[in-house]
Amino acid sequence: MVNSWNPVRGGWAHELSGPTDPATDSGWTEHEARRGFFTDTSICIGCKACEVACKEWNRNPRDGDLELTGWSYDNTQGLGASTWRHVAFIEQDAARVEQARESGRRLVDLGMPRIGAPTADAPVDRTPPDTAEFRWLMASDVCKHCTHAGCLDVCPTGALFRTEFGSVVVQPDVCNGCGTCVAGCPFGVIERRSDGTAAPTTREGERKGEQPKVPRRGVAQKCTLCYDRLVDGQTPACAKTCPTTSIKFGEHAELVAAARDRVRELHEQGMPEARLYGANELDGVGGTGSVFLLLDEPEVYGLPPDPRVPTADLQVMFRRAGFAAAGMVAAAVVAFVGGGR
Amino acid sequence: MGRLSTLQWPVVRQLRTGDRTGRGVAATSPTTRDLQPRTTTADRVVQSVCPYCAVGCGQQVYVKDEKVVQIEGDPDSPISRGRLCPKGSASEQLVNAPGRQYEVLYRKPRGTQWERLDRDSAIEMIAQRFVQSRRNRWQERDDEGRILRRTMGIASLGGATLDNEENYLIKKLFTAAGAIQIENQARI
Amino acid sequence: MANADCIVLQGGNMAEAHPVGFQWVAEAKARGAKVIHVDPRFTRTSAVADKHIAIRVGSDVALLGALINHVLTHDLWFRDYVLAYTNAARLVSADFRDTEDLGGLFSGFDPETGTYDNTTWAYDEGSDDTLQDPRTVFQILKRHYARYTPELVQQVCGISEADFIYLADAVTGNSGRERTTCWAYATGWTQHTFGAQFIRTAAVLQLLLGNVGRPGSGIMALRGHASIQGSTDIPTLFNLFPGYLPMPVAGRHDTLDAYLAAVGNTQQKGFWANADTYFVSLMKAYFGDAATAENDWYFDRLPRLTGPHSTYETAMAMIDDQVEGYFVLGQNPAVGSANGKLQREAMRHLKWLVVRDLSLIESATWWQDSPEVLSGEVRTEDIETEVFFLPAATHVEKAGSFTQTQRLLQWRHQAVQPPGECQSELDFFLELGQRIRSLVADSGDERDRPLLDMTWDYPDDETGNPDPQAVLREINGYRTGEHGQRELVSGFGELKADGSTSSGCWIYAGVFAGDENKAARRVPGGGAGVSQSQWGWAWPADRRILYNRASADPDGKPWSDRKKYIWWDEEQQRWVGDDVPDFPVDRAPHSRPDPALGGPAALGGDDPFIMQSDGKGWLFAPSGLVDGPLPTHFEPQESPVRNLLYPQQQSPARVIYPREDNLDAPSAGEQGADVFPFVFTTYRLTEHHTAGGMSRWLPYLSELQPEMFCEVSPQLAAERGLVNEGWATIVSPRAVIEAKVLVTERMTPLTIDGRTVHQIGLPYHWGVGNEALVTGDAANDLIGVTLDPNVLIQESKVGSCDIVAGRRPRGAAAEALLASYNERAGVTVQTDNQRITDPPAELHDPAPGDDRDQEGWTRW
Amino acid sequence: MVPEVEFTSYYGRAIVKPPPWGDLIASYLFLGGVAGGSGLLAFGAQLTGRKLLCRNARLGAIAAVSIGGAALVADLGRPDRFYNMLRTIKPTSPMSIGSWILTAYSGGMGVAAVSEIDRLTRNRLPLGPFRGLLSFAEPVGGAVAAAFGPPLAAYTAVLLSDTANPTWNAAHRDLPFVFVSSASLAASGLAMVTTPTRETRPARVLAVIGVAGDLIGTRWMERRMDPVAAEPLHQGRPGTLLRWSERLAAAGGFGALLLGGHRLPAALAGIALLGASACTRFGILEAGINSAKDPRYTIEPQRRRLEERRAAGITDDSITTVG
Repeated sequence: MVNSWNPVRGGWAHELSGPTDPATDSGWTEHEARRGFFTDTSICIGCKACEVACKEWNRNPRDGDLELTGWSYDNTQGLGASTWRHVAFIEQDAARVEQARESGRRLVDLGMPRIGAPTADAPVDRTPPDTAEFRWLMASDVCKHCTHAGCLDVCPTGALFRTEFGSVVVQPDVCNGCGTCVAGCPFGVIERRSDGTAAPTTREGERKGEQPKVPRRGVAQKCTLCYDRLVDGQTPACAKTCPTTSIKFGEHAELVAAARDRVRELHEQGMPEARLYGANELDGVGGTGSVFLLLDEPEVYGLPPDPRVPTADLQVMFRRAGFAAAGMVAAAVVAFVGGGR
Repeated sequence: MGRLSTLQWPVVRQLRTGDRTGRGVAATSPTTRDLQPRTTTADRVVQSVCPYCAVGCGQQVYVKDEKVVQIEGDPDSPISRGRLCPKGSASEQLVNAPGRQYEVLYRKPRGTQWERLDRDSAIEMIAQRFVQSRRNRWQERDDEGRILRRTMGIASLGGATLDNEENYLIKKLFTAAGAIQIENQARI
Repeated sequence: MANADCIVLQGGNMAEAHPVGFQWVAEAKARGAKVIHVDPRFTRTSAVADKHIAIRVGSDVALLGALINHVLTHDLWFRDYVLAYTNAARLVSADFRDTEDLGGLFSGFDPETGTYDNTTWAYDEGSDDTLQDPRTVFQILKRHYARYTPELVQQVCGISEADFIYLADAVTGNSGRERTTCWAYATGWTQHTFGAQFIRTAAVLQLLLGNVGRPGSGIMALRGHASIQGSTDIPTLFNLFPGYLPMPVAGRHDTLDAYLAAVGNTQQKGFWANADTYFVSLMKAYFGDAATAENDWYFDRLPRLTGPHSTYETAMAMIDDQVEGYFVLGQNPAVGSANGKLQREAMRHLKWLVVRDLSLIESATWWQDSPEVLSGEVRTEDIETEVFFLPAATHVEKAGSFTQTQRLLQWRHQAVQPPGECQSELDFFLELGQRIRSLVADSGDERDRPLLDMTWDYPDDETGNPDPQAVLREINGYRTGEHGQRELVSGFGELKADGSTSSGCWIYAGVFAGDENKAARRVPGGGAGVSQSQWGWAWPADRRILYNRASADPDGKPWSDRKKYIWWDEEQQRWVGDDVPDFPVDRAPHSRPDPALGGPAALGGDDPFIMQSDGKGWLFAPSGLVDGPLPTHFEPQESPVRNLLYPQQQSPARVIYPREDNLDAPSAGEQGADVFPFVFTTYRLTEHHTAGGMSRWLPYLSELQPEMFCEVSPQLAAERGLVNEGWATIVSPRAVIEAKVLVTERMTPLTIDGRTVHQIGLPYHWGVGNEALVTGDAANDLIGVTLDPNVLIQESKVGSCDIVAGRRPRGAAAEALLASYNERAGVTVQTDNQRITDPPAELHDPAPGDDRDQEGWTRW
Repeated sequence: MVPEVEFTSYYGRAIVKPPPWGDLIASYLFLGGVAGGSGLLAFGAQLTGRKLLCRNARLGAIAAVSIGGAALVADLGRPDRFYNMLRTIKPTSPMSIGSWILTAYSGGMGVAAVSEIDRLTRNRLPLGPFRGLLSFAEPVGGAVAAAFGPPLAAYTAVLLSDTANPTWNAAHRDLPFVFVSSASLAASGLAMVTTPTRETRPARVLAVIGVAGDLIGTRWMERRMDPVAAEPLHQGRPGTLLRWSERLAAAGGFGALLLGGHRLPAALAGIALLGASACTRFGILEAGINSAKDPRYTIEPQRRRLEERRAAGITDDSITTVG
């Protein structure tokens, strides 16, 4: 059941899927180089400074109900309306580590494309490394700022827009909280903010540990790639604070090149499990603005293994809807014309 | 709302700009177009040092209308190069913490509740108790007649989160008072 | 650290406790340095290290001792460095007896007082550069560690031989002329009954490998509070004056001469010989004109110590109603100090308590909501203590300097005014001092003289707050200029003992040289130089690496090009390089001044350790440590394992407090040891700060680690029916607490001496109360008070406990549970508090030729 | 419930998020369908002179679209900003297109309905000079509503499918047919309830066609979906709802076909049809919500299609790459 994968080119098809320059597609005739993140999870120390710095800058409310989740050191669980950076913690035994390595070797064997300068002469050293008895993966997740962003495409109000930096941003003053974007995101990033999780801790007769009033309640919220900092040439808060440079910010093209170098380096160090996520412009979302270096399959980190922007099939859907509507008219005609009195 | 003229209606902007699908330029709101970071609009930036651990990361404190609006790492610091850990990153919240206490409180002996006390009275009361307890527990000499010249009536704990200048004054005052029982986190 | 070729992180969890400092480790690793983490737990540091080696908590001396033995027996030590810069060749008194001879004791131990007389540890005249004489430090060292073998490490620490060899190869392979290895530790080493010896063991190893005073070398202490270094330099500590001058002790320092002779006699080498100038200048700073030559610079009026007056002694004195008033300044002893129950009981005995903090911490509210009040053990209405809570200013609401972990002073500028009634400690204590002075102004009481004599006149700055720079100037010190005017001194070399200079802390002299606040220097990146010296100011004299003379060989040339740092420039006849030389700048490499000169003038051209009395690095410490000249493996106060090396179980000189409110679990071999079969260790998380005063009130940090938990291995979980996310009750002889459970393979059961030892991890950030955003039982309640005799730090890194599934009982039932445990274990105040474990096997001096094995105590 | 299958996830946490849509949106889907179908019926009646059917369909339509629109606004996070729905015309956003469709439809139907009400109240509506205009506008309004009725019924299918929701998206080819069928049978059902049988024969025919389309369309849709993604349609409350939808549709369809000439049975059949449509909308909406709560529905179909492409030699389009 293979999908009709490569959409027909031409017209505005490139604006729905496949390689493109998203800022140009959105009417930015002159625009900045596309910016993004490269999150190298192999050097993440799981300190969560990114989570805090993000909340500080964006004044996002505290999340969750202040209970231990039992998910290793992860107590924020995932990206959402108020948590725009999230650090995942995964504990793996030797068997899982070997599986991850095996899946990495398989990727190499598949002859995955190496876009860019061919380095075919330097074969990857794939001498089997010592399998660690145990490892603890940490990875800071964030909005992918897709080349083809489902959330942005389906937004009816124009609250979500493509910036001159190629990023995808919600305008909280415009959004009316319809929630369509939540369903539109293949990565489960964007969410409508409710006040449920930001409730103050109250005690008899007094309010303690109260938070500032929940800002931007009822509207969709997600990472803005710190658009409000970018316009003044500043670095996003998470990347600026990251102690080990696991989160890198910069021009997308340069980051992707650096990411490829890093994977090569790790392979040479005997870590075949290293792989990139989002660096392929031919993938289902046209590549992502936020690129990740992972050490296992994406779903291990809570990332979809083969995301596809829903609007890639928009033409099919509208066509089918058109047929259906026409069928409805036809049925009505039959009912009245053929029905007699 | 003056700019809500028909020409600014995004549908019209979709036609006027190249943004046919309304996903970029045409969709921006006036607020978005005027966006400026509060690090830029701050009245001043003050260089500081993170108050948590002993690495001593540099901080930049952004002040607007005499309120701290943002604290970030200081990229100039050769120690931290602009980076902060989660605690350092939360420094602004430490300063503007929802549970922070701004008033002097007093609990009298056997009291079940806090009471308000103005600061001057509180310090005067503490000074009186200091003097009294110092005398009550004064030790001039030990059993063998050696000079002690100290009081065992007053103790202090703390200092590792304080400034050198503050620790200096505390130690000086306590030494002059003969109060030797003074300790801090270095030993905990 | 970034220059190291191999970094061993041991007794610390750098990535979690110092994430931003860890960037330098990450950078070194990216450049190819090997990073090894030795720790009981697999932590976030282990996750990004090249290798994690799980070790039984508290057994580090055995591991490091075995590395020393490995280096010595395989001839891997750095001969040129060791010969030139250490005391390896010195002869030690013929009367010296090693722990090998006395079953775990050194010569000079008095079982009655639990202290050593160190006269037999002293040097003899002479030295042997061939290192063959059995009385040389080198040979003593060899003998001392001969039984510290890889097999022993496996038995004691639970580290496999393969892992030991990996570590040994990594360290020795990255030491020598071309390469350096760096060690970093934190409270995993200090919080033990012989914690100072943990650090000493690493120092001995690093000296043998030539890893001191050179780029990418050394032993780095990673400290936990913004100015914990500063609060030791300018101490809020009972036993020290600023600049590590000791407080006078009755009986030992009854006269100024006796005091100065003890601190540093003018005959010895190095900078301590000038202690008189430091002390007199301090007294001039404290008491101004009232300190005169006639009154011995005020020495006679200073208070005297009569023993340890540490925070734990003080708490016990409070329980005995000896202490009336207590200031708690930015600390939270109700949660953060060992044996929390004892701490809270102590506060209940106070007449008055002043808590200065940002929010209503547990140490301020215990009379309302402490575990004892909640359980009904005590009633709020019965507590007599008067409590003052005064809101403090945050770091941005006051100016001042912090001294960070590498001795760097950094100035904080004030950003805003303190809100409401908040005020800085400077403001508060200045005002308190003024009020105290006016209360006693007319008393005519001689005892009040020092309060009135001290200089206490500080101007306000432009913000209307007391000017901290005025205080820093006083700390820096003044001299009397040519025309009688006061001038700031530019370094401690200018200090004099004749009363013409003052300095509030001699090691900080120079921070305000030329009326420039050098702590406030902020040239981006610290300037162009390698030492980044244009950022802040490092004591002493702005040196960034201590003892950096050792970065050059005895001839003054760099050991290698790669590790070049400070070297002798023949043309200029000066030490030059990337840092301020930590050495007399014009002392030629081979100069041999007359030792009789004393002080810095007596330092030879190859005496890099300028603060030591002989200018050398000490492999063997003839003085300075009260519990032995050589680090020796002992078991912690409480341990389910016997000491496999010596009959002596615990460090004999540890400070013990046999009290009903400070009971210990029976150690291995004693009746009832199986009642508390597990080892627990306590630690911090990245997301919180110590006792939580600065983190549990913050929503952004609280949500990241919202609840108290314990970490257990899947094996222990299975054994005790613990489930992930469920509850567990943990019992020690001091307390019973509850915590959520994290079952994780990061905790590994270790095989020690043929049996499984389970370790339980407990973060200690939470406390019981109503005010914080997140609360929970305090791990510190489980910990007993037993101290290291050198530094009086408690052993909070290790203890014995039991763990069972489910929540703890409430109210009186909790006390009953505790009592039943202690009864079953037969715990008494004597448990673990015997000085000598096995008197017949220790104490007596075996005649030469005795077969030790027949003594029956070499157990392995 | 979901059988245990070997797959990896992050502590069982879902990957995609369900939209914050509940019963209000399901009601809108249902009412929008009723309105869309009624627009057609009213226009047919308008053209064929079935005055009662025309009036009742128009009034039913305006009621449905008003309540549905209100539900839509009430479900917004910021209802005060509902007007921003007309801020842009975004061809990529079914919600945007749908908003314009809804607006156009409501305008047309509004005019037509006002005329009906004015007639019912014997010209008592305060229309003033506009009453004259209304006689011209009424037929045009009816035509406009009819033109936008089918799109109104169909676009909601695209709205659901054009998402990353595993179940809705997997149904993207065929859901429009199910929705227009459901709309047709529901509108017909309403007419059978409100209107005497003498004028409802076209409605009954349309109902039968709608039922056929609904039953066949649903089965066809499920057959073309990824089997895992289709699972939520059969499980739990949505499974029950959709089973009842089938039963009610069949019953209503037979009722319309066999007993549609009798007032009471026809009305009962109409109620069954309305119920069937409501069950369809609530069931499909809820099934999709459920599919977003379990990572399995996201991961397994994606893994499968990725492996299939790789097996087919297509290796250049994966989001995971080695360089």
